[in-house]
Amino acid sequence: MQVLASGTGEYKPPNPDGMRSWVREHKVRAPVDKVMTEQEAVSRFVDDGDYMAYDMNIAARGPVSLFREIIRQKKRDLWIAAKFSWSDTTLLVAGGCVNKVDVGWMETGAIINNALREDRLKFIEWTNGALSYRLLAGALGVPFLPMRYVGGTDVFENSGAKLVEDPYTGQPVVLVPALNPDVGLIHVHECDAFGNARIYGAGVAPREIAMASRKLIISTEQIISNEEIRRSPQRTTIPYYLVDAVVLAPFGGYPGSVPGRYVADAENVLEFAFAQIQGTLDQYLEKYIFSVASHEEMLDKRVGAAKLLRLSQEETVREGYQ
Amino acid sequence: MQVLASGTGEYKPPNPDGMRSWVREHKVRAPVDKVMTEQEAVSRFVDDGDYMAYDMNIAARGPVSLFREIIRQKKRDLWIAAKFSWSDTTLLVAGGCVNKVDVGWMETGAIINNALREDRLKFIEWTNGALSYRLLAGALGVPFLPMRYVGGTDVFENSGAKLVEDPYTGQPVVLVPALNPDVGLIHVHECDAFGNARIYGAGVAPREIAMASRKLIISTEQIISNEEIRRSPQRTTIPYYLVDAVVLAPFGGYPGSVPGRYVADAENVLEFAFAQIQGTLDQYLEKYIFSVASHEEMLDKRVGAAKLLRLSQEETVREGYQ
Amino acid sequence: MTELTFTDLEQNICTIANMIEEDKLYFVQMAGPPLFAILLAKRMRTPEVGFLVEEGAIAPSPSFPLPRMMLGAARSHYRSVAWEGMNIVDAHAALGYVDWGILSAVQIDKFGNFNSTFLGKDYDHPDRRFGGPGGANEIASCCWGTIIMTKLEKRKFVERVDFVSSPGYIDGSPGAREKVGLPANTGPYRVVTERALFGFDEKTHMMRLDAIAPWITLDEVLERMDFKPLIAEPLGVMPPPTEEELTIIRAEIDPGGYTLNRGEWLTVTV
Amino acid sequence: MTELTFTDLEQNICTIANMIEEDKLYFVQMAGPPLFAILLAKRMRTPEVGFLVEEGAIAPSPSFPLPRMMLGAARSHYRSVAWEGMNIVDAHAALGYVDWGILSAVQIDKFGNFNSTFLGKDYDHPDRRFGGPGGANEIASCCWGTIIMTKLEKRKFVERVDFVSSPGYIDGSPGAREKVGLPANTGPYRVVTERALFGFDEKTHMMRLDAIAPWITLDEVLERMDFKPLIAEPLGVMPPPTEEELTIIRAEIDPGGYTLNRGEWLTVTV
Repeated sequence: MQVLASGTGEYKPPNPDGMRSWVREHKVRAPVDKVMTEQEAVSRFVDDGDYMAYDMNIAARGPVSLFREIIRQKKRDLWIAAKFSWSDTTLLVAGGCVNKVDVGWMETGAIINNALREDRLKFIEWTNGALSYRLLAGALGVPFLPMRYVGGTDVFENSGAKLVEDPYTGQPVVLVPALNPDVGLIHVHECDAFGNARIYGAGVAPREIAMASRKLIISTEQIISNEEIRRSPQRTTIPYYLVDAVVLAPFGGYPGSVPGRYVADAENVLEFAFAQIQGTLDQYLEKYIFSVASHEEMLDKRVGAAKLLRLSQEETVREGYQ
Repeated sequence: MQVLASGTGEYKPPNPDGMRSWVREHKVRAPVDKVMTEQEAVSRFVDDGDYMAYDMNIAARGPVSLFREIIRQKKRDLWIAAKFSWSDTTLLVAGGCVNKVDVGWMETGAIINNALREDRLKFIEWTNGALSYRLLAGALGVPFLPMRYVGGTDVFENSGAKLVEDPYTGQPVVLVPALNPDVGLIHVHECDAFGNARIYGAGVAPREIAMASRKLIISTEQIISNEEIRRSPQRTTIPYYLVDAVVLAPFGGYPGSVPGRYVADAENVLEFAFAQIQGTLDQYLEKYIFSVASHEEMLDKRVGAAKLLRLSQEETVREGYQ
Repeated sequence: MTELTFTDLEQNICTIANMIEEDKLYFVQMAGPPLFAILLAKRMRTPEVGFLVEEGAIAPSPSFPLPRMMLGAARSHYRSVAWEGMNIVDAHAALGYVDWGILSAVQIDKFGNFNSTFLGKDYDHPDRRFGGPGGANEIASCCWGTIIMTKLEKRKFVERVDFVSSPGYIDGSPGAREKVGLPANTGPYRVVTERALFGFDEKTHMMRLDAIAPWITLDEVLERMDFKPLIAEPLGVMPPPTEEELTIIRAEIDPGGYTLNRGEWLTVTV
Repeated sequence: MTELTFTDLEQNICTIANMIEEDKLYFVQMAGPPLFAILLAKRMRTPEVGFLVEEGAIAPSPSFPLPRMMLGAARSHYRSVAWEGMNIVDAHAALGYVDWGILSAVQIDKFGNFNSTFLGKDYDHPDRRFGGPGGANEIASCCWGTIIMTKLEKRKFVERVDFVSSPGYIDGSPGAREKVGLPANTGPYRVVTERALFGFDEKTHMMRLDAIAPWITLDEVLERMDFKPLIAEPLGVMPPPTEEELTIIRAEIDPGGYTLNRGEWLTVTV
């Protein structure tokens, strides 16, 4: 099983036994109440320099209230997996939190381009699928997985992929290294106090992130009872022992949608976009993050009940999201 | 990435591109009505010499009406994946259909022991998890997967596993070859005519089998409309294009249970067990398989409405199975 | 003879919509023209056609009007047959279930390798950074064929792309894709632009001009390319959008004006 | 002094039940004594303890009475926190989430390697074929430690098992498990029998007799073994089941008599 070629990109070296030791020492296997404020969750479980992954994006079911808290707490030097991201990458870069990005896809603009130009940002090119697949490797507890894409491109050269001779077929096959983020963030529709969580609708890789991450923060639209979870185990996406913190965050996906609950606030999305174009993103950050102490205060003072009700009412598609 | 050791067991060589060609040529990507009798499904999609995998077992949600049809049609020389099997392996061996078994676990007795003694049966030792994991490799369309078990045992020596040096960590890691069965059988709670299928409850590897198998027969307790499927996409386990045949088979898991629908018929299970002990399994096969033309006739003439009603009523656990 | 006004994206949407076959399975880039192409086909000719999107919706029947933020929205995933995740739908493609991928590209070379990462200078300090490979790499690798839409411009049809985000026929040599681990017998199928339609030569894997719009000359097409493609004989004619198609796009599929508000306006007489 | 009658399996169930800790996660072989051990613990001391079973039920709260065909039954998976599949729960073990596996074995050697495949002659033509490794191999490989139950008999405690279905400490040498790809710092923790309880020496990985039943002598234990284990000093006493434990097993957990109808009856005075 010869290595035929190797990409030259930087990657967090896979370390399945290291992950195991970490899990053994840090993860609570008893079902205990993990409900805490976003302030406490981010303060305890997001560290400067962490590799961070999250499911979905600022458009839909992203953990956006946690992004804002991360910016509020001035976390620094995060390395993120921007798989299927949107302007969330820009938001986190504008907030000064991120200096390295594994790129799948992101919305780009002045903030990203300037940060690259000024060497405040380092990119490593992957793909949405490759990052999700690296998280699958991390979730399976193995050091790498073979795959059928990435080969033959500059993505391969730029990344941590390898081309090897498959010992079974003798044919070339690409390997990618497992990704075990230091911290994972997932916004869910419902969970109980222990962290048993339900996600409705399609999603990029919530199970993979939940299993692969060393630390896991769940933010949730709603907290339900453990009994309700146990009455319908089919609906559970994430079991409790994977979870370190549960943050109650109704409208936690704002300004994005949470399918089946509320639609995205296009006004806010445009406000963000224009602020970037006009170079006034600092004012946006001040308004929605630094000038308010919490997600709740932001909803109350910056968004307002009338808009929240409208966003809920405009989500006319409810079927299937239960 | 050096191969440090290789097992010596026979395995179906992984061939991802062969699987792809087969899918391209044979799988219908349009949503078409695939409902047919068990007679037609088995006749068209189970061939002598096929490698066959199925989800669950004769105790719970196994495709048992399809097993009986396979025996009735005197299919021969099947190679099966007995992962998490029960007396289903014995049933298929007694029926003369199977001559090779990848063993995870099975109930054993005179039939199995005699067949081994008389060289009518060849075993290759794996584990439940390793077979499920090989199916995962097959489902991902890759030739192999690395894993953290099987090493250090006679299972490794007896199987098609390999020990290689991981090119990422430099540490030894076991690889297992992908398993793409020629035919997969899955019994489900509900599906539509196109094959969009719902399974409720825990299960060994239904998604993996559905994706990994070249031909796929679904038997179902109930056929529902495509609209009902589309109203609740969250509940779908298997999408239509993976499916070749849909067989309506209420009580298709009999004598096993289908969780949430009916309990197992312990009487029949004991009848089977005693028949094996007494060497009268031929009579059992005659009674439940050869002397009746179909699953429906067996239910009607050999089991009877009163018992079927009782088995349904005794399944008092319904919550979660919907 | 009537005058027709449309954008380059509308032309591409209509061209691709007319390629859609009901008995094939598609993998479609979400939230833009590739999605609109299959939605137009579903609306007009192939109501039952199934498609996948990267974030895991299988065979959705999107509910109009789509929201401005359509990515991952409930209306975009409406009445799917299943909601899965990215690794599952990517695996369906890896297994050979997906006939065609529909994608857009920033820049493409004569072997169909394409760029959605950056233009100008180098990777770490580009002139302009784009979104990245997204899901296009896996789609372009694992679907049996890909239909790539872009605009016919000299800086887009280049001898060598600034970055190969997604694979075409690599260097065009026989088995080039297989040698780097990609599935056998796959590759780009069509490159669709507002002015010209391209295929690829089966042997050399060179891009081949198959058809041009009725309102442009061959020379004008070639002037808009940095390399010279093969030219099919006879050279076909690429029909412009129909009134009906444009009405459906503008009134039903994209009333928010995503395609109308972007791109180049073309007015032609047909 | 009262007389107590129980089977070897009941003794094992009680011994293991008393090892269960509420803040640990367990992987339990379904449909037999390993399951009954954790159910007894849940019923008596550790109601919230979570366990996984191979077919994918996570932290179930089985509903009594369990049906005779308990494998995969709705009552066995009652009120789980999640219903997944085998690869998911196996991955949870591979990731290090599972502290202890509870298993049963047909035959075991002095390094804790064990057999559930066959006895006598060779693999292709055994004297007696058993069920196979099942899920025990992955559990014994990936949980941090395993608790293995069996019966104390000379043909079961052997120098060399007929077939290594699941790994112990391999040849006992340092790093032997790591060298064959198994997760670091894992291995058998206890071997539980009706007459004696064993652990393993941390350095040599040799099986060590830790405790014996109060109604048997050391010599009687050693006579029932084909190899000589290390012997702990002081040698502990393994308590027999209590009346309460036996009542709960017989009246609630296994009224169908799975454990009562099998195994060796022991009558002792305590």
